[in-house]
Amino acid sequence: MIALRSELPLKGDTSSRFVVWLVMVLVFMASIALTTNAYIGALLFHWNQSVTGTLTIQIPVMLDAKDPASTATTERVLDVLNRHPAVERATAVPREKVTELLKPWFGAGEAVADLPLPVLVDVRLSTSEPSAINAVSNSVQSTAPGAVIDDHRAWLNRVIGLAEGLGAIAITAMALVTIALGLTIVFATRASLAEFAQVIDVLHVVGAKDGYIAGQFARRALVQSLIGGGAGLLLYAPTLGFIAWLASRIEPGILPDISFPASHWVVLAALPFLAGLIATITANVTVRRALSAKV
Amino acid sequence: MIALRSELPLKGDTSSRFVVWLVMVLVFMASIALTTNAYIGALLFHWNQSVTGTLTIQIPVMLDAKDPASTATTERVLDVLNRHPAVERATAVPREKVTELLKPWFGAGEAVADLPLPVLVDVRLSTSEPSAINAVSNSVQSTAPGAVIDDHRAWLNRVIGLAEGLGAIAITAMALVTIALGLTIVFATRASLAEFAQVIDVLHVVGAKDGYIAGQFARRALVQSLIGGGAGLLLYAPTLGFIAWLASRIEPGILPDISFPASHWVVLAALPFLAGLIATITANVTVRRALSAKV
Amino acid sequence: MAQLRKKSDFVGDTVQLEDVGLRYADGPEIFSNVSLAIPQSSFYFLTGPSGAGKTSLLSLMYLAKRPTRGRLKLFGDDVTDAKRSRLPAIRRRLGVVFQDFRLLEHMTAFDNVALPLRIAKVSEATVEKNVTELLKWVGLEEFMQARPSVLSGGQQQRIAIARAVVHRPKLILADEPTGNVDDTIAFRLMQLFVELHKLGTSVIIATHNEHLVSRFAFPRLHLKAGTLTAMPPATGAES
Amino acid sequence: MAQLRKKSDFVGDTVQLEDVGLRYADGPEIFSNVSLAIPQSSFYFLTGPSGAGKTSLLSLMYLAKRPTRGRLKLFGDDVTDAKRSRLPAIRRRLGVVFQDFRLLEHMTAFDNVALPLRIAKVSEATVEKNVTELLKWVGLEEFMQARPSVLSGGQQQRIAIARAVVHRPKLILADEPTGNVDDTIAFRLMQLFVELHKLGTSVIIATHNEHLVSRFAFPRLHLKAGTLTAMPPATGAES
Ligand SMILES: Nc1ncnc2c1ncn2[C@@H]1O[C@H](COP(=O)(O)OP(=O)(O)OP(=O)(O)O)[C@@H](O)[C@H]1O
Ligand SMILES: Nc1ncnc2c1ncn2[C@@H]1O[C@H](COP(=O)(O)OP(=O)(O)OP(=O)(O)O)[C@@H](O)[C@H]1O
Ligand SMILES: [Mg+2]
Ligand SMILES: [Mg+2]
Repeated sequence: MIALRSELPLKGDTSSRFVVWLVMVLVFMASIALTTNAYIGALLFHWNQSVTGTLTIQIPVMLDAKDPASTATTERVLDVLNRHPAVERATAVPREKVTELLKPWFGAGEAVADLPLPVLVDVRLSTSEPSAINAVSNSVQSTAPGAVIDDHRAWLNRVIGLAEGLGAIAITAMALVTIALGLTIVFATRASLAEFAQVIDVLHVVGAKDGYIAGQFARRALVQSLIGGGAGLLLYAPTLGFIAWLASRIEPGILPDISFPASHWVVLAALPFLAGLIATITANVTVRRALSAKV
Repeated sequence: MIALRSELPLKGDTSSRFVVWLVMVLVFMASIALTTNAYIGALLFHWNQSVTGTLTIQIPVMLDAKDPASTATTERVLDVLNRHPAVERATAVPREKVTELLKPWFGAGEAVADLPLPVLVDVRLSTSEPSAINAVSNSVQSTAPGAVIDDHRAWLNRVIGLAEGLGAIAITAMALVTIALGLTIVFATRASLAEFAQVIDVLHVVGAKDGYIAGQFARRALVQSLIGGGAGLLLYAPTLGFIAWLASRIEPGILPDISFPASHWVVLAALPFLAGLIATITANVTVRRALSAKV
Repeated sequence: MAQLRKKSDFVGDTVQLEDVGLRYADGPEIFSNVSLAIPQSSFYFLTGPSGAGKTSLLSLMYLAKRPTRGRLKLFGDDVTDAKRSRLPAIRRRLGVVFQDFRLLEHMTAFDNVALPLRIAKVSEATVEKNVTELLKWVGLEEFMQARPSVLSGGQQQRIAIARAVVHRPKLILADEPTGNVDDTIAFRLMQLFVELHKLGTSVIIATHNEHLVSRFAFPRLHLKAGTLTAMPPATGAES
Repeated sequence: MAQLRKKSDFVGDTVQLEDVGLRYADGPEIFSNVSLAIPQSSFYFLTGPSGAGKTSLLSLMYLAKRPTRGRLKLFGDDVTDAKRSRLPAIRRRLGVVFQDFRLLEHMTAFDNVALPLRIAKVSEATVEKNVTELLKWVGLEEFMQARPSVLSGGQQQRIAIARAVVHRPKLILADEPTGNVDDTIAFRLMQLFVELHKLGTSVIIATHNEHLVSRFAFPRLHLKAGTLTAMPPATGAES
């Protein structure tokens, strides 16, 4: 009962609102940063996933579709691939699909129908190890020299670089937020110490111990951080919704719909408590330091 | 001299630091939002610029390069185009360049050398009006039926949609920042009013007018906003540099190097003063309201 | 400082209360039906037990509160319902010593005392001269640049008195102005009030100090149980 | 509340100063070579002109400052260089009335008075009983739930005194405890101190009130120009 009674006013002074506001902003920023990071991670995983373990092989034979030699080369390559241990499945891309892919270049006219087209083979690997890709590549090359093998990684690597950069910014933001939170609490606690100098004097004179006074400040900081942190999350929810709505309205499908793992939400929900923890410890240390300079 | 003397302490109280900090954060966010918006605007302009007024025409003739019929059609189309009032210049894309474009599909082998390729014509228009594009399109169609005309706008429109969405977010952020600034000042001024209740009482009793007291608070708010705003800009500069560095490191050339117009920097430099103006007016109104409830 | 006194040609009562009552929020009335006329150049003690309402009565006169009932006139002006914008001019003709001093902590002793002059836009040279002189009189010339918090209780009280009289007000309202000083200083401070009184200022001093009241031959207003009674000067006291 | 007094079996002086000097920051010494022994269950007045250092001397005794010179013992313990962690226990045996009251503005009168008991973790039932009783004694039972700011000066002073004595301290240090109350209440408050003194508490009262000093037959410590002089009780006064 006595432990819960506060000798410091929690409301009504400026520094307490200051902490509540700043923690709100900080938790808000942290949650946005976390989500950005998680989204980028998920996006990379998604892209990787849709690309990893697939190859496209282009057999450089400019032969007529009905030409048996062309068919023979294709058959041979398919045979080699399908017997390869690292390959799950290899299929020739149907001529119609290749025609489709070339339409931007040749139009849809009958001209294409008679055109000798390259043969494309889609390969799904059973593994994504680079060594397996090399092995497959080698055996295709020896069967059909000059075959072009595309593991789709060139463009992906560029995008991954960009996304990882954004992720780094998000992580940096998180680190800055943590530091800012600590500084805020130190600074607000010092301000409170000044603001409550007389209250502290009186508590001292009536025999309160440093731990007791520090505890009062720490509890205040805890409550303020929890309130501020909760408010930050409350602010975060509609913001996320708004951004998702904007994104969906602008370009449906350009960004895949990603559902975050439960752990993400757990971490988000833990943010106010994390802020509370940081606040409690910081306030305690700050007050004890300041008090130890007194008589 | 007397007008510059402050009867309120500027430093040392919590609400003043609160304002300085929050204005810093707000100006920082506003400057980031402004820059994002300006960058997106410039990007759109850049893209539009590089695309507007150009067409690519694909003539669907699958004829050998040395075939005179093919050459004739091409000549005819070029002739029609170059005499068209809306066309500045029309040139056939050299065969080497078309070969280059097709390399992903046919490889660099000698197979391509003998391939019958479509003829591409690059057209630079002297205007970007849709009606002109239609007129050009019609005359090309009548000369070479089945020609495919690409004004490059399909993909651009999608990207523009996305970028405009981001711009809307930036603008929303700006609006929120302005509102937040106003609220902050109202709130901090009220806190100060409480904090300085006794100072205000004394000023009242010695005959200070409301305008005088409000002026003191307004000046405080002004100075605090200028300090906070300046700090926000100081924070903004290295952040912009850091983001630019990250972007350049990750993917040089994916985002064009854009230099902002001088007006952008002027607006940014004006932010602290804008914040100061908002702060001054808000503080003045808040204090006068509060005081008018007194005797 | 002639400009501060240019209305000194007015004749009549400095303070006039007619059937005044005061209550805080929804509490009971602190006092009721108080009628009172303080003539120009008069000197009164205001006495009464702790909690009787002395400070509250003074706060009506320095316009920090409005009476909840009755009428109040200051310098002949009815200020009961006066517009706020009219009050600063009237307040500048008052000098108030608060029971709890109310010094401004972020200013030096000098600046605290200079405050009423600076608010009235008196020239800085005059401020310098008058404030220094007055601080010497109250025995604090050494402490001109000290912040109130480093001063002793009695020193703070003297700063508060100096601030109340520095602009030669027409009416001085002092609430327990000698509660924290010894008799020698108390007498010196009383002399200051008496001097000003002789120059034409009206003075009302709320005090618990019977010794003080009995030493000076000034009439007394006694506030008790919500009623104000006028009492004659103590006999045999100096004036 | 026996647990609060369990060290009461100690014998010797309550306060002992040996050649004590004090200066603020780099200012001059407020006083020097002050030697003094306050025996158990004694009662002293501390007098001297405003600014002599009475409040400063008391602040040494309630451990808000350390002497810059000399040695200080409280309840037989040398606290001159005592570790901070030892001080709270000693402070809980003190009761202090500040010259400027220092009531906690965000608490009711009741909670202000209850503070020393709650810090000492006394049961809430005892707190309730003792605080109520004491507030009745000082005549403020109606104001238990009031905030200090709505109380009159004298009412605040009585709250400050109640807070200083509620935990039955071994040593009471009161700084001008009757500066804002009339003689009737002042006498009643003095009676409270005298009662506690008779129960074994040592009391030191800093005051300017010559009337008070001459009315009670207690010895006086006079501080002037940095020197402390012990003076005998006023003759013919009650005790
Ligand atoms: N702001 C306030 N709100 C509510 N009640 C108040 C307020 N100020 C004073 N009171 C009450 O009004 C009564 C008179 O207070 P006032 O300060 O005028 O007394 P006083 O005669 O000056 O007493 P003292 O001699 O102790 O200073 C007291 O009971 C007090 O509690
Ligand atoms: N915190 C401080 N810093 C510097 N000087 C101080 C401080 N507190 C007090 N002093 C100075 O020390 C001297 C003694 O002050 P103190 O308050 O002890 O006097 P006092 O005897 O209690 O006076 P009073 O009767 O007026 O209350 C004064 O000159 C004062 O200015
Ligand atoms: Mg009073
Ligand atoms: Mg003192």
